[in-house]
Amino acid sequence: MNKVVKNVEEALVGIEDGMTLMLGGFGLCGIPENSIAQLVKLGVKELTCISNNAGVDDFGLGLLLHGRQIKKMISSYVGENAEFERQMLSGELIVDLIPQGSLAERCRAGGAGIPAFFTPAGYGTEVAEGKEVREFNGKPHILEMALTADFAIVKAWKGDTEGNLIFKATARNFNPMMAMAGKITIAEVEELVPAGELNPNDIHTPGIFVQRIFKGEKFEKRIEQRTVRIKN
Amino acid sequence: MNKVVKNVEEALVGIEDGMTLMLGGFGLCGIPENSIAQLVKLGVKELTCISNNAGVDDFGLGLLLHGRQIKKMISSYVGENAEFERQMLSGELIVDLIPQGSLAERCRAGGAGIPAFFTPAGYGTEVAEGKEVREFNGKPHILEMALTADFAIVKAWKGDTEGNLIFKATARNFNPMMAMAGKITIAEVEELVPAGELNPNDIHTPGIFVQRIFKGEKFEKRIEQRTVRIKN
Amino acid sequence: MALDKIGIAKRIAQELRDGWYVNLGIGIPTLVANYIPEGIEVEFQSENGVLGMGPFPFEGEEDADLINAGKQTITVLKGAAFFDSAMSFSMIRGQHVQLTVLGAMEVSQNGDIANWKIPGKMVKGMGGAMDLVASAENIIVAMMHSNREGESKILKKCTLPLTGVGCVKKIVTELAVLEIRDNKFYLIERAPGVSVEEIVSKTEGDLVVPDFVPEMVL
Amino acid sequence: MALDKIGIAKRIAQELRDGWYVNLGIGIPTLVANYIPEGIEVEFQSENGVLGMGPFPFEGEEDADLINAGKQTITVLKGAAFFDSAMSFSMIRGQHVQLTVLGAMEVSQNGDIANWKIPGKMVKGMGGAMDLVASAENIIVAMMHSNREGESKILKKCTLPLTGVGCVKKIVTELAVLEIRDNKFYLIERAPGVSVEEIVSKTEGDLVVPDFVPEMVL
Repeated sequence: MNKVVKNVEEALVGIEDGMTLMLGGFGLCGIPENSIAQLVKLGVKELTCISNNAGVDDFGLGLLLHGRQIKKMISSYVGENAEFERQMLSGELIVDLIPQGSLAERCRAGGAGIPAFFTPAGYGTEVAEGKEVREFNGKPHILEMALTADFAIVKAWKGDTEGNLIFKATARNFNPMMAMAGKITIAEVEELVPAGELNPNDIHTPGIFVQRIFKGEKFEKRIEQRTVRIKN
Repeated sequence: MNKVVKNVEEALVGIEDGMTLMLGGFGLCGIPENSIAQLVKLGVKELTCISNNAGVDDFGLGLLLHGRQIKKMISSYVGENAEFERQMLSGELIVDLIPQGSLAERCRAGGAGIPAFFTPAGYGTEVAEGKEVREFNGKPHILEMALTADFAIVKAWKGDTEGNLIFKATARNFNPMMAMAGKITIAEVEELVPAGELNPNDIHTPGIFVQRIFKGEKFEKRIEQRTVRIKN
Repeated sequence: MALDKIGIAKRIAQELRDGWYVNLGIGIPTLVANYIPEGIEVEFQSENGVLGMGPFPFEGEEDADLINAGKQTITVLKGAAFFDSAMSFSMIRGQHVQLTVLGAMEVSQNGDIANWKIPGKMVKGMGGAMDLVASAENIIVAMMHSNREGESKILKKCTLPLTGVGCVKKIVTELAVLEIRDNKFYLIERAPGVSVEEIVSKTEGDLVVPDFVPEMVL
Repeated sequence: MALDKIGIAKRIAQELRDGWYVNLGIGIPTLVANYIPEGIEVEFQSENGVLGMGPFPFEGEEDADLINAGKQTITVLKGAAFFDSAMSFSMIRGQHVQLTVLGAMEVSQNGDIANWKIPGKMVKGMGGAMDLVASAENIIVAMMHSNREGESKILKKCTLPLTGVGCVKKIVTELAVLEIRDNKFYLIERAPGVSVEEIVSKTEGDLVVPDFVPEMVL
């Protein structure tokens, strides 16, 4: 089952104005850089983007914000992006802020056929407004709904022609759950290998969740906060 | 954080009559054999056992059934065990049969702090009796509750002193979710290695879920259905 | 002549489409893997945690840690993946599996299926069947038209405890291919040499029979 | 004298116990990792998907794929594990993490905490904070007693949008260690050289002051 597409152009065919996209990554770590660049090029607009962060001003989803391609962001943390804050406070951008754990679980639920689940996160806060509250074991929980997307775009370290994916270190983050929740899931990978080269025990995202896979042309992998020790 | 205990005797300290245990495995594949043998030896009774299967007559949980140590089984499939069927049909054994996917998800939920979730599995059947029904996207779902246990006993291929676990092939099955859902989780492993020898990218169950780990003395690994091709 | 198990499996195999992920139940469904049509690629998912199941191992190469949902020793093909049971049923519940083939004791004309329990007699448990039938958009049931006593298992209403409601759309038996629509069975094909009359007589549920009923081509 | 950030971190580090898994928030909480008491072992969880976080990398050894929840480059210790965000919050929500240390803009005497939003001014988002405070049994808040305008942040009632309700049990500020019980703040320790009067004057919420208030030993 060969899911390989030639390049990012071919990978993103079918993405249209007004669609809902999930994009993996935490901060700038593990984001599908090549696909984001292509989304800028395509100029698709009125997007709803589900992604933990909104990138920074000049990288990641910040690039799409800059071009006003995003109508609505569903995220947990957007603190590193001045343009984002400006668009949000001015009302140009609709923002749905979700606790990080609920965001991860709602994506997983969307992929796993669980339409809704109870979580304690957000009880008694703005996040709980309009949501059902129920006590379990004496503790109040709120009902959260699954999230899905027209396209999920993820970034993996290694992938094979069957769509199996392996992520590296903390670049895994939201990618596996989003891969599950896309009607069509696109994976851009650093290394693309023939089926059989990845150990079946080590696969993080089984290929069944991935419809298209391609080797990204280049990965800049920007670091947001370079913190180091000095060698004595 | 050294979680290593000397042997199975030390590993199972604290398991008492009337407790709820989760035991990993699918059929006889990936079951904690050494711990089951020790449970027989300890003679603890009135147990509630959560395990996908009930073993066969003379291996796996069948050994505990034989000694009437189990009061209640929570399983999805018990078809390979005559003694089980006898005890159940005679009413000596309480049996709660649960769809396999719901069983897996309920264990995960128990470990993940999700007290309840909706699933379509079992709607309109005996399994749905007494459970809340709600429609999502035009399809009826039932509300299922999380499962937890006093002790979860799992079997892994490799483990390290921090409790990190790697399972082999389909011996993974229920083990990772049960490891999450035990108040105390005990892992018996085939190979026990120092921290640092397992690749952090390849861990299936992070050590945070495991309180005690030991190298099993011997693994018989019985095969339930030996099916082979003949070489020409 | 009525089909044997292999015949049923062969007919079901014709329903496979290129690129599909398929879950095969225990028994006749398992045999379907042996008759994949030329030129298409499908991948088999087993709910105990494997994608990319291959044939049985050669003698002496069995691995106790590598089995299918029927607890049979198996092998895997290149590009396989292992995963836990929660992930496995995420695939199933999340409708990532394009086709589910499973056996049944009874099917009714509204698409209900019963295959896990005979009260007071036999209780094996539902295993993954309830998750599969509640989730799959595309279910084919492989079954015998009648039980050992000659009573039809293709019914107006199931008599046994249900596994799922209104979920079955297609049935392949030793006699016929049936589809379920509008609360009726539709006769689509008959086994080679089997008469429409025989099928009608062995079907308790309401059966719509077109003027011409083609024979299966196996 | 009031503590600096390092002093607050050092005092919080005294609360660590051998064998604990600990989640440290951004800012002062991150510093706690530098002052683990002798003879105990704790392991740090970062909600973006790592257990067994180590110190910052040496210059030139940074890996863009290895960061903490504050997006800082990190290293891992032997025995570390990586996992996805759903697994990470399973650890948090499932109460497998024994201690959570995080910052706050306001805390109220019933244990409410606000740290994610100033309406109309600043909206960074809650990140993982709502999951952490709703789940953790053991939360320590590291914060300044007052804001830049000199207004107390230790309040009868929070004025900002809440992050969680009734969840904070202990607070360490530059002036004091406070505990929350029965809808009141209890003064447990004061920073070296800081007077009880100063703490009382800077605490807007109801504060219970015992006859003797020991100084912190750092």
